[in-house]
Amino acid sequence: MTFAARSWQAWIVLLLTIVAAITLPFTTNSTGFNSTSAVITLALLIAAIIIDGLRLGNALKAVLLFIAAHGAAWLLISGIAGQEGTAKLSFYLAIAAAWLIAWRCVTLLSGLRVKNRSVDTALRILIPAIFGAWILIIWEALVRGAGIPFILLPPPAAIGQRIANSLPVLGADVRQTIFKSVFVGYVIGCAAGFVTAILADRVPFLRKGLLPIGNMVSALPIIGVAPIMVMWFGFDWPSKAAVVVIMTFFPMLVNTVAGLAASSHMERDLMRTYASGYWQTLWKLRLPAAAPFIFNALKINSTLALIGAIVAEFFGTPVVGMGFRISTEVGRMNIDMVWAEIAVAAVVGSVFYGVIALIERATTFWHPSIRGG
Amino acid sequence: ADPVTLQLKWVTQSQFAGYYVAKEKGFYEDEGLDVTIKPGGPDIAPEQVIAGGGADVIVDWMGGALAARDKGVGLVNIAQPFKKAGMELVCPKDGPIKSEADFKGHTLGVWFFGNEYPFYAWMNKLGYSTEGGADGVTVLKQSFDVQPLIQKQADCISVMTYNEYWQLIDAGYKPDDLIVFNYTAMGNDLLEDGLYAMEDKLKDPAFEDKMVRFVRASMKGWKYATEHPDEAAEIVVENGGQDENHQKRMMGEVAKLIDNADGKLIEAAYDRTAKALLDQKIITKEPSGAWTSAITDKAIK
Amino acid sequence: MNSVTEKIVPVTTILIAIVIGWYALAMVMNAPFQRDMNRRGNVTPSTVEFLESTLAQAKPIVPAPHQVVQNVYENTFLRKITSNRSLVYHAGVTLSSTLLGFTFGTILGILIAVGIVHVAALDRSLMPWIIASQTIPILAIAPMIIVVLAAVNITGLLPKALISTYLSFFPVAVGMVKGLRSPELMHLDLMHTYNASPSQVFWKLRVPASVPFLFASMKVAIAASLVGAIVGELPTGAVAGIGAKLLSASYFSNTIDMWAALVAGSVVAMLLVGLVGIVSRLVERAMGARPA
Amino acid sequence: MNPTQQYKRADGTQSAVIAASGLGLTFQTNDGPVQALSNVDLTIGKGEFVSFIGPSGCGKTTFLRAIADLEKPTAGTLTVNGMTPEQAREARAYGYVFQAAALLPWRTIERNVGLPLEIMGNTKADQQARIKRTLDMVNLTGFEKKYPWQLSGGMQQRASIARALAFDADLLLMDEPFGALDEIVRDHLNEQLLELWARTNKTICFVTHSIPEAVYLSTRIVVMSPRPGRVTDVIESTLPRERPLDIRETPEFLSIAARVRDGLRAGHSYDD
Amino acid sequence: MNPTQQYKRADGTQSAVIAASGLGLTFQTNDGPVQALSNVDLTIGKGEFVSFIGPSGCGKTTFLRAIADLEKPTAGTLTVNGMTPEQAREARAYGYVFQAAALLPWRTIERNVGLPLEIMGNTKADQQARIKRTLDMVNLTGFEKKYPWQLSGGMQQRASIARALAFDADLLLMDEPFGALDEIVRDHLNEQLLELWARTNKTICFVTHSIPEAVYLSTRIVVMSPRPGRVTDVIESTLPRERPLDIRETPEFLSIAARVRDGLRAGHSYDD
Ligand SMILES: Nc1ncnc2c1ncn2[C@@H]1O[C@H](COP(=O)(O)OP(=O)(O)OP(=O)(O)O)[C@@H](O)[C@H]1O
Ligand SMILES: Nc1ncnc2c1ncn2[C@@H]1O[C@H](COP(=O)(O)OP(=O)(O)OP(=O)(O)O)[C@@H](O)[C@H]1O
Ligand SMILES: Cc1ncc(C[n+]2csc(CCO)c2C)c(N)n1
Ligand SMILES: [Mg+2]
Ligand SMILES: [Mg+2]
Repeated sequence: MTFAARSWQAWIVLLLTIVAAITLPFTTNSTGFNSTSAVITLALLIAAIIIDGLRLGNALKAVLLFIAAHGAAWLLISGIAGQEGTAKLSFYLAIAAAWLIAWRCVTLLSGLRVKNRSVDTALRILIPAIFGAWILIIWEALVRGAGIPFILLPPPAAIGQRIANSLPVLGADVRQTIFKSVFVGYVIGCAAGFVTAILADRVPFLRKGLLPIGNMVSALPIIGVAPIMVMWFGFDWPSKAAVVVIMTFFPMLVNTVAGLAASSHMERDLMRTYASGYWQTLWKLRLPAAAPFIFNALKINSTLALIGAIVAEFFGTPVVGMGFRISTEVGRMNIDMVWAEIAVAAVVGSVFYGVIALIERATTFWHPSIRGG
Repeated sequence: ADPVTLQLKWVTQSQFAGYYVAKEKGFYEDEGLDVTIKPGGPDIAPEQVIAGGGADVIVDWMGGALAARDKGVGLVNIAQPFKKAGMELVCPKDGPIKSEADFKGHTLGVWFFGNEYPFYAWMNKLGYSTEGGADGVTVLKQSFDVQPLIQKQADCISVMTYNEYWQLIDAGYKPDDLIVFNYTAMGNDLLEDGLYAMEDKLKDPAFEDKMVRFVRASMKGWKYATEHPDEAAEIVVENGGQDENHQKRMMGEVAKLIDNADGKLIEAAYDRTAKALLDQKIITKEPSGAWTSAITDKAIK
Repeated sequence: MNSVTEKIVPVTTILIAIVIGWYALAMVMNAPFQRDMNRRGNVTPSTVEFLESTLAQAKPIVPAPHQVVQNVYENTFLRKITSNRSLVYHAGVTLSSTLLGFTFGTILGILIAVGIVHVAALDRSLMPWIIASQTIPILAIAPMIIVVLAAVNITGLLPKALISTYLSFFPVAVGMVKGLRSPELMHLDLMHTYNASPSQVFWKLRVPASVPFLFASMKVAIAASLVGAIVGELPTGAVAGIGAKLLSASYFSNTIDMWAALVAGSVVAMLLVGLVGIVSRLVERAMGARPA
Repeated sequence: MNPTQQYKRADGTQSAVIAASGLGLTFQTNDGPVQALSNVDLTIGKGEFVSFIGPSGCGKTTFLRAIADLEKPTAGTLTVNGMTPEQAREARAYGYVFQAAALLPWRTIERNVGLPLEIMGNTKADQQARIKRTLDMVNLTGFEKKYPWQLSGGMQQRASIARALAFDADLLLMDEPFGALDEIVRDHLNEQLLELWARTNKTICFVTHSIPEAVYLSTRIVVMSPRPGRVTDVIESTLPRERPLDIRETPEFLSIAARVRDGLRAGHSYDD
Repeated sequence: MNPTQQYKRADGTQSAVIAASGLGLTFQTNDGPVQALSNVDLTIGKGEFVSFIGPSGCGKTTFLRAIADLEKPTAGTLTVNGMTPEQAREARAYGYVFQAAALLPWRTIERNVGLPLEIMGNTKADQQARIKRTLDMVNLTGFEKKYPWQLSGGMQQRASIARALAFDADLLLMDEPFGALDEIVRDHLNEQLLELWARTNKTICFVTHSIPEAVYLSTRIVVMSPRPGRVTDVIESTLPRERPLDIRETPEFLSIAARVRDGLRAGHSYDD
């Protein structure tokens, strides 16, 4: 309950800000104290005081800290734009202080308990968003501050700009890689894994023979088959889809088989007492019970499929596709384009994952892991 | 000895025999240099490596080097061991393509990763769209091997005279079975393997001197390699090159591109390369200071 | 004893079926090229000769099983371990970066999980990004990681191990979050009634409860690690390792070598996963788990 | 003492619903064989209410499961309605209530109760009618649309009883159905069960740990003993069929309860 | 009727171990607030054995958990040994026995029993001595090295009681500790618990669903009723402290049991 125990961030922010103020200026070619650096240090100092010194509501505190942290970061980064590589110790200390303030802000937000559902949802999104924003801010600050060569690592702002300027190309690549290779491969791979699992379940001989092999194969470095698939299925999307099929097949097989065993003995005995047939038991008991496992495979596969398709494009493609673009633009030194594709891949992958997670929530609402929240 | 790190553009093979020979034969040592050779690979961009400080000097194709220069990496060509380009497009005789006029509506295999510029420059000159369709050509990003031709996935593929061409021969094609479009022979060649260093580092006389010694020893290595191709190939294999026979054959072909091993850049070829890149908007402005003869001049003295 | 034979019969039957299917596939897939060859060479073999020759090509599209087996045998048992052509050598290289990356990944994953379980702010902000991180195509950034690390003079084993780390921390983090949260409420209440400190709860309750989860995720993680090591070898100049072998074989369309490298990778994968399985069984036995 | 021979109905016309003779059932486990049932002779006639009582592990559940064709006896003979247990199961001769409710969490209460009807192919209208009737019988009207986890343990158990009643089998096998309930609810359900039994003339086999419950409900009480699982005593109830709750304080009730307790204690060892 | 005022010990010297007045506890749930305890007044003196009985959901567990500082009351005051529940917990004032055994599966029986001692920092030698003594007390000597799954349910429950006894707290909170056991084992453990209580003069709060158990064990029986959870009746036992098992067939016992049953029935609604 004591002042110090409540948050260690306040003290460090204070310390960092003071040292930053002493070691001003922020960059080698600006002079000592000026209005911008005054605003920044002041904002940081005030934030440090807000963190613990004032008795404010946590929500209000969080808002103030949010403004202070991001305002300071914005001023710092826009101050260094155009004079990359000139940052001094003071600059990094100030960024670190701003980051700690943001951290404290996130901690406060995480502690908020709100009844209103939509506010709660907003918080649920805001908290990770701040975290993600700070990954980008620190990246931007380091790259600009240290003047890291553009072709080694471009700053996020440049990547964002590239995304905005290249929407048609990115769109075409997404169409080729996601809507053709990934989608087709994912559907076929998951369906094949599922059907095989049912087959293996129905025919015990198959199960005994196939599962150990399936377990083994699912651990293999499957990307190794990408060049082989290009050899077999040609350079257009079918070969990429084939890689995706292979990558997604085994997780689905193994998970579905595990899921089919997930119903309890008692439940299966219950069905037996009704003299229920194989398919009735499958449909009414074992598949619903297997649903959480099947969704697990669908989620794993959503990220695997994307990676598989992109990797496969490294081994021969028509001149469109995310993997093609990544490998080609590295050669052309358009590293910002590479990162733009990576960002798109990450966003698409996360959305893909998120959609499946939402469907899972809706259909396996009864499972304790979801009921429990 | 002064340490020098050389980043190659591709995996260890006779394409880089001169450097391996110079190292193994002690030519570098004689110049007071301790040279580390880093092999490249399909995803290694030497320009990135040197920009990050991972190498002092790189072997690169001029297209890639000028593109990097355009992006703010001050690469300067300090020597040009390969006078001619080794790239060509080959088509099977029994296929649909007999001459440049037949390209329309067909699929052509090309390497990317900075190796596509000569091809696009050529198509540009021919006036063919590369977006596919009946009036243009369909471009296929070719894998590292000659499968696309064997599998008939492409009507023509890119090969290097010293490498993939022989893989086709190994696969049962006879030279008569193939129609060859050689970029050098067509006058469409862009400069291939050259040595590049960073502009700002070259301003340091000590570094410049190091590069002079490096180029001198390297060219001595190339000279030795072209004169003793079998021995050179063996050295390459010892350093990780695959398949001795293949390397020997490659050495023989590479020797034809080296010419007289003085490492001097031919200005006309440079101008042609720069213009082609500019035409395709791969670079945004006319490059200046992208090459220097200072090093080779001193090296040859 | 009985259960072993009960498994072996179906497994071998299916393996035999796979091999037969493989031979058939090899014949079908290799036939067109063989026909072209014959046409160009003006030979007209009998059907049997033709089929035989489809299984004996130097660079077939689908190598026949015996070609792969022979290659693996030669490059495993007939070469010096230090030789560049020895699969054992390449497997060893890959194995070392796999193990290093796996160790890092496991430690990192555990640390992240501990953070998520104990720090509310991390719990609510980290997870989406961890998932997003895994949707990034690793092969795309692997070369850049290698180059950037080389720029600061980190070369050799470590960059490859870091890529393995990147792939393997995820399953461990996810599994351990589940595991550290697996103690029942009643057990947590029990510790509360003893007024146990957070570290006592952690060591005496959360850690032991998470052990089965840890091993389950380590099995996934070590396989992911291997993939990472192989991917990491591709852009290092294809010098050594199973990935390098795979790549350099693919430059020259040496399909048989490629398949042999794949087989080597599979064997390493099985050994690693098997090893984790054995360790997990030993540990769980030592912790008094009921034998299955 | 041989319960089968000993047992003789007064009217003599009774046909045997369950007839076990020399019944044995041995499980093969890693630690060697476990004799869960040994030499059980028992005949249960139509309309009887038979309780099984005995210490943990004496084979009560195993015996019920053998009747339900969920375990295969390894010795002796067992018939259900004159058929083998398998035939009886396929003829849907019985309803089974497990110790745990075993409701499917993804189905609402009414769809859980309707599950056997769906499987047996009843018409939709008939399903609706039966679901309504049985849910009413166990006092769960109004909870049709709820999911199992939204109900208390006792309500879940009642839903599982409703499910077993829904298809109106003549034989009910109930394995500690009221174990998880508090005494008052238990009393209430005991009354209801007795009432149902009296009205429908079903045959009921009922496993319990509670002596008063066994005495209150049954026409006969089978006392079992473990290692190996066997029948040690069969006690005929002298109580009338009509049983108000306070019959449990009568001396007659207490004397039967004492007999059961003695029988139990005889076969009991404390370290279990 | 106010149980606190009503209750007055004969000797008058008794200090209160637990004192609740106006105690309320409301859970905030998605479906709105649930009043688990409302206006509970109760004082429990040193050396008492108090049973809590009532239908499911009436707040018995919640009351015990509030005493143990596992839930925070939302109204009224509650003291344990004159301290707040939190201070009492930090002073390790009580041992808690959960309904399920809650043994840690990766620890042997002796290490499970030793767990609180480890946490409280007793010396190794002292731990050994206490483990030996308490395991002996619950008749589990010889099973020290076994893991929980190698023991029957009853034995596990006894181990969990041993664990709560190991550190010799003066107050024992027991939440349906014998719910999962069969009648014979239960009788046996009831006897043993009474014997322990008589010997050590501990204060015991005991939740049960069984009326005979409550009557047999307690000096006082608190009857509770749900929605909202509250105390409806407090019944003082007139039975002597010395209680052989067959005291349960005496008229005095039966009359107390009947009183408890009436109290229970009054507050009972059947739909739970
Ligand atoms: N599937 C099985 N495999 C091996 N042994 C079993 C199996 N099922 C039961 N047993 C054993 O058979 C014996 C009888 O078990 P059963 O479940 O019939 O006892 P019960 O009388 O129902 O006991 P409880 O009152 O605890 O339910 C026990 O010793 C038990 O361990
Ligand atoms: N953590 C909780 N959150 C919300 N409601 C709760 C919680 N714990 C208990 N309740 C509610 O509080 C009421 C009292 O619960 P409690 O567990 O104390 O009952 P009980 O008397 O112990 O019942 P039982 O005999 O079934 O164990 C119930 O209505 C229950 O649903
Ligand atoms: C990704 C990628 N694909 C192809 C080439 C083409 N290439 C240029 S030089 C060379 C070696 C000579 O055979 C080869 C194959 C490349 N550099 N990178
Ligand atoms: Mg049982
Ligand atoms: Mg309770």
